[in-house]
Amino acid sequence: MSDIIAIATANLLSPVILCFVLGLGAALARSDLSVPEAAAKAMSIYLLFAIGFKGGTSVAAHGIEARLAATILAGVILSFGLPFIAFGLLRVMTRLGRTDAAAVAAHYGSISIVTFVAATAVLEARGIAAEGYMVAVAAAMEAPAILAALWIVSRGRQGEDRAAGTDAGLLREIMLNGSIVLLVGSFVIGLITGAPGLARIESFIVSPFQGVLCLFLLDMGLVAGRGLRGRSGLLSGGLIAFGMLMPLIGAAAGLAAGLLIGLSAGGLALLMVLGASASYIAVPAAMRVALPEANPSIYLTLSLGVTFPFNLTLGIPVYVALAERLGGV
Amino acid sequence: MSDIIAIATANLLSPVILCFVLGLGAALARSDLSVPEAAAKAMSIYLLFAIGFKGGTSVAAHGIEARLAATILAGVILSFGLPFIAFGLLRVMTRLGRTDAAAVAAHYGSISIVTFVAATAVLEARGIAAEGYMVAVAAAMEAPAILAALWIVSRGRQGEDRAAGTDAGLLREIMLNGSIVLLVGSFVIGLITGAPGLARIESFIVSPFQGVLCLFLLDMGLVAGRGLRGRSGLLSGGLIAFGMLMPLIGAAAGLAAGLLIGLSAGGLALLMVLGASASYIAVPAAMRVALPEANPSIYLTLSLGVTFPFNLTLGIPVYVALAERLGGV
Amino acid sequence: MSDIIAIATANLLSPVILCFVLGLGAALARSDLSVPEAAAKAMSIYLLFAIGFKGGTSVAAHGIEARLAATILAGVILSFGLPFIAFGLLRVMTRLGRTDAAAVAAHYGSISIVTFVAATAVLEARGIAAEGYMVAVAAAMEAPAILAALWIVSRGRQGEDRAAGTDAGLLREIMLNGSIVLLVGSFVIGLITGAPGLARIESFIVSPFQGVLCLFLLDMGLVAGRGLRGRSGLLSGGLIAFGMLMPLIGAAAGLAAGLLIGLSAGGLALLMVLGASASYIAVPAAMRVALPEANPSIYLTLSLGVTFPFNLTLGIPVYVALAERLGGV
Amino acid sequence: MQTHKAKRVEIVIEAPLEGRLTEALMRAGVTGFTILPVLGGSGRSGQWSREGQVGRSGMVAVICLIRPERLDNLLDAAFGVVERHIGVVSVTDCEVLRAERF
Amino acid sequence: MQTHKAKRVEIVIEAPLEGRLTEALMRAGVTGFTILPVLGGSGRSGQWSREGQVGRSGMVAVICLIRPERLDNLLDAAFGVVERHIGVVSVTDCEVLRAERF
Amino acid sequence: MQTHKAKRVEIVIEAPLEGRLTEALMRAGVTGFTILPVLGGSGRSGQWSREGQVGRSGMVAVICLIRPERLDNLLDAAFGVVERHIGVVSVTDCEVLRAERF
Ligand SMILES: Nc1ncnc2c1ncn2[C@@H]1O[C@H](COP(=O)(O)O)[C@@H](O)[C@H]1O
Ligand SMILES: Nc1ncnc2c1ncn2[C@@H]1O[C@H](COP(=O)(O)O)[C@@H](O)[C@H]1O
Ligand SMILES: Nc1ncnc2c1ncn2[C@@H]1O[C@H](COP(=O)(O)O)[C@@H](O)[C@H]1O
Ligand code: NA
Ligand code: NA
Ligand code: NA
Repeated sequence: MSDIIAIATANLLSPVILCFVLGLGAALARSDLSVPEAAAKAMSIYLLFAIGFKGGTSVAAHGIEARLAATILAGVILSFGLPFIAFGLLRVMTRLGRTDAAAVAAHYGSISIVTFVAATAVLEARGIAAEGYMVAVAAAMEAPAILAALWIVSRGRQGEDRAAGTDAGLLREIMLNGSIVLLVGSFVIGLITGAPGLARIESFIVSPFQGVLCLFLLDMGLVAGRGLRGRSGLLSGGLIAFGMLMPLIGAAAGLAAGLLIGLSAGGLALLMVLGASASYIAVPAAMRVALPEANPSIYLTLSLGVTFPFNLTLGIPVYVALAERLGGV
Repeated sequence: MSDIIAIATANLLSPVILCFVLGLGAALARSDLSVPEAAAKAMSIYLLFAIGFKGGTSVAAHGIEARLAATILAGVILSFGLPFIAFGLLRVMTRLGRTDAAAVAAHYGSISIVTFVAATAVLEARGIAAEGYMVAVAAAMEAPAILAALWIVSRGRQGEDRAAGTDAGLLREIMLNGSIVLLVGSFVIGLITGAPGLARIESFIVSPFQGVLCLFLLDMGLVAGRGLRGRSGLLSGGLIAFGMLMPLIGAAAGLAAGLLIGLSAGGLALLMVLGASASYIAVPAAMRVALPEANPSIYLTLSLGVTFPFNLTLGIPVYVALAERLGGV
Repeated sequence: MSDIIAIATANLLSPVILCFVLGLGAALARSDLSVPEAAAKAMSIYLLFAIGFKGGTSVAAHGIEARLAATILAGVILSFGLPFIAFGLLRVMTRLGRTDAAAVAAHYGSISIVTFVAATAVLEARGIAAEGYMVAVAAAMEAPAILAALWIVSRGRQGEDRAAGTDAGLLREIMLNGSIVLLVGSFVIGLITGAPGLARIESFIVSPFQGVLCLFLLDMGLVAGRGLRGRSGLLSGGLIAFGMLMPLIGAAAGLAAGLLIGLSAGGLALLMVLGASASYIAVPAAMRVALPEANPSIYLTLSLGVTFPFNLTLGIPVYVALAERLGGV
Repeated sequence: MQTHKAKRVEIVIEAPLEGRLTEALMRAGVTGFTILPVLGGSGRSGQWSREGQVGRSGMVAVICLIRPERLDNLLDAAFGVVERHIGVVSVTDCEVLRAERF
Repeated sequence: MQTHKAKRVEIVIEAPLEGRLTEALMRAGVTGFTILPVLGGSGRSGQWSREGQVGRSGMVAVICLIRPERLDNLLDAAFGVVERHIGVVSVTDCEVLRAERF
Repeated sequence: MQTHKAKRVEIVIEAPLEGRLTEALMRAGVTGFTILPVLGGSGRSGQWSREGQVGRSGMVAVICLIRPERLDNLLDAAFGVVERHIGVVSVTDCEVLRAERF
């Protein structure tokens, strides 16, 4: 317990989290503080490129293990499976209709790369190493959840509507989603160029990383706050409860899978984070195309306004502490 | 005298100032060189965050002194008082009407954070330390000048119009202005996280600082140049004279206050800079809302085209030299 | 030969090139990955400023040699002369009309600054120094090619149309083109501030340089790929052949000129790169104004989709290897 | 396809006023609007361009589709905000799909 | 100067749908369109603003000038895409130069 | 509320031509205009998108409200610039507030 509290306070008092809190507060107070959309997007490109590349170089250093495939497979299964649990819970805990519930469920099977990045920062701060290929796992977990949700919906639908879910271009869009491509691409680049490659761009992707993450989370806080300000009315008690319970279930599933595979403490923590985190970029866009009837305000507010802050502040420390206890070395 | 010249030349030949000159020249020559708005905004966010955070950590290191409160109070008084002097001068030196004069006056009570940042860079280059809480003072000085100006105008007005000045939302907008929130917020974050926090993001907010400032001032030069190109016609001799006299008065007031409080040489210089500098972001926006009849071209051109370059090139060296002579240690 | 292969492989496996390939692949695969326009422009400003400034400081260190003037003159002659060769080749190798051919020719006389930057990165990686004033040469080579092309077209035209070519504002626009101004300006700033100036912003313009170049080339790859995806149909075999032959001719011309002047190996390589590279920013914009009848898809696709990748992957290694053999020290 | 008569109101106004304008429109019973960015322009108060701006300045264009009978309310509301500021208001006849939305 | 009757169709639609809409328009024989960015707006599904967005969300405005006789095709095509999504469609009479382009 | 007849001219033109167009408009006695950014579009010269651009390329939309009697001057001026370039011009009838501004 004590170590959880230690990690939690260290985490809560880190510049990264405080920047998120600042953004959240500023938005709730209706300040006009805002980060230009282009700057936010540029920062996310930087973060994706940096963690992808670093992951690749670390795999290049330690060599590709058998566990890589196993972990990616586990990730895919988690991503496809968790939406069913989420959907069930939502039907029980909330009054959401089938379509809205399925749309929300998709978000929880998929992952939040920013939460993942924040977790790697915490691990670094505690000097815990993690398998470099976890970024590949993260990429692999983005899409399957969407298919699960579409499947859930189509089961409850008639002909012409079922068509909607399975839009020709959609699958390609999901798989070639910008963040997946960038993450996998930079991972491969890191894998190919290895240590010498890293040496050439280290002072760009390593040293400023934490600082960029601070400003990026400042913006995430602003966005989350604006969403909560406008739409918090939508969040019933049941939904909020779900938004904090589901991450714990996802983390538990990740923990179980990770222990089975025998991941290191760091890898274990990251797989828990991937299970626990909910998407708010790739999945919402896909949902607008595939399930337009689902109300975007519900899943965006829940994922960005409840689950993201929950994982960022309380979740990650818990996952890391558990992983340190139970994880291998 | 000699040291003033020494500082002035060192300052004028620094990359930072030369970048400003480059931008100014490019704009006056009608080059299509331009910095994307989003990039300029991102840089200003970076600069505000960096100086706020550094200020906070330095206060965390030296502890909160009694002088902090005194200096903030002095800042508020300067910000509220200077507009009255400016207004008087404008009515004497220029043909501006009551509203235009009041709008201009508001800009000179408030502050230019970029001028402040440039001054900290000069102090750094000379190895002069300053009180970390000066950034808090800067934040405190942004708003009061606006209220002073509105009060000046309302005194000369009839019923329905007086209402205009005191718009419901306006006060909140002024106090929660993005730059104030970011400056104060990052200051507090620096205060909380202290040295360990700084260590984590130092390579982001310290090392690249001067370079970012260069590109930011390049853009400031472009903006100032474009303004002058289009609107220099508006500037009567009296206005230009005011644009260079008022900063000296503001600096003198800052000097007096700083000596009373017993600030260090660095703090003294910065308080002079705050007194001398004129706003061109927060105040213009507020004036458009509160005093739409005031001609924006006048106050923008004067503040950005005359006073900003004046302080940047000649003012700062003078203020720093004087502060070094008269300031404590 | 062996060293060419060595350099080529080293180059092809560098993060910089792999990022370009990633972008190219992502665009061809119709991924929605994209770099915000503002971010791309900001990065190009950073790159121009950094190489200009570094060039200036290195000249400040080594002093201005007589060869500077000679090399700039050579650059101007190359830029003005190469379009005539290109135009002749195009009329022979392709079915392009007079106007389209002239427009394409202008691009090959002018230069691609990104190719230049990529080449400097390769030289750095191999520890080869180059004359700092080569950036000034690059700036000097941007415009003359445009005049050559307009002259070629006007010769084949009647009265009123000839007028079009020689638009009043156009010449000023070309000479005060943003990238020229920024390159020359930062070069001069570097020249003035020298080593102490560099020391102040080194950690901004030197250390992150390679990393920024990676992300910038990622975007270049995306843009080139999008262009190829939409318009590759326009490229006849003859055009593609021209797009790879012309760079070699330009490089040969640069080599000859460089040997005459007696440039160092590094300077020789860069002059070859300048001769070989084709513009895709300054010239296209000028062509839209001066030669609107010329089809932009042709010259953009050829310059950005064929010649740029060719130089980046194969050209630069060849030029560097030859320069190392034949260049002075 | 079935369309319905409506009015398209286009208001070009200073960015700092945007919030006040949209609030006024909502109070006037406007059911929706769309805000477009503006790069620059020219008018009695001179020419300006995004690039020449710092901070929250510049202008935005607010487009509002409404039922004809609601036009006067909207114009009164808009005018109340634009009146003392720079900016322009134009109204065009148009047809809309899905009238139930307006 | 010689002008020709035409229709100006303005479609405000969610960004993720942009590609599908333009493809549908082309299939319906539309010869051209222009896409404008949207900063924010308000409608039945509430108010939103660019700043409040992450990723590919937000909306765009698609403007389409066509010959009157082509209007119905276009509206059918557009409606097919917009139908199940949020967004609005408006049509205005206009005159165009260089009718041969449409 | 009192409105006045006017024309709304919308010109979509290549960004590098923007300056030349606005100058021509001013020479033609146009009292004001508004410039909107364009994300992309499609026409006879093919489809394009902001993202596919480098440098100063792309297009902008220039909107001009004028008194009906000034229309022909404006169109002549605009056509002089657009003529040899890609782009489209459309004109719509509209009503404006504060006619004294036009
Ligand atoms: N005749 C016009 N047509 C289109 N936009 C205009 C017109 N007049 C003014 N504007 C726009 O409204 C802004 C302010 O106009 P003004 O209040 O006349 O300075 C200008 O910057 C333009 O963006
Ligand atoms: N009456 C309207 N006038 C202009 N734009 C509208 C209107 N109603 C809706 N919109 C736009 O269409 C988007 C979606 O509208 P809705 O489907 O009603 O939520 C809004 O965010 C606005 O951008
Ligand atoms: N029918 C149209 N409706 C709306 N915009 C158009 C139309 N045709 C062309 N455009 C715009 O004008 C640009 C150039 O058109 P074009 O000259 O036909 O290639 C296109 O990229 C579009 O942005
Ligand atoms: Na998850
Ligand atoms: Na002041
Ligand atoms: Na060349």
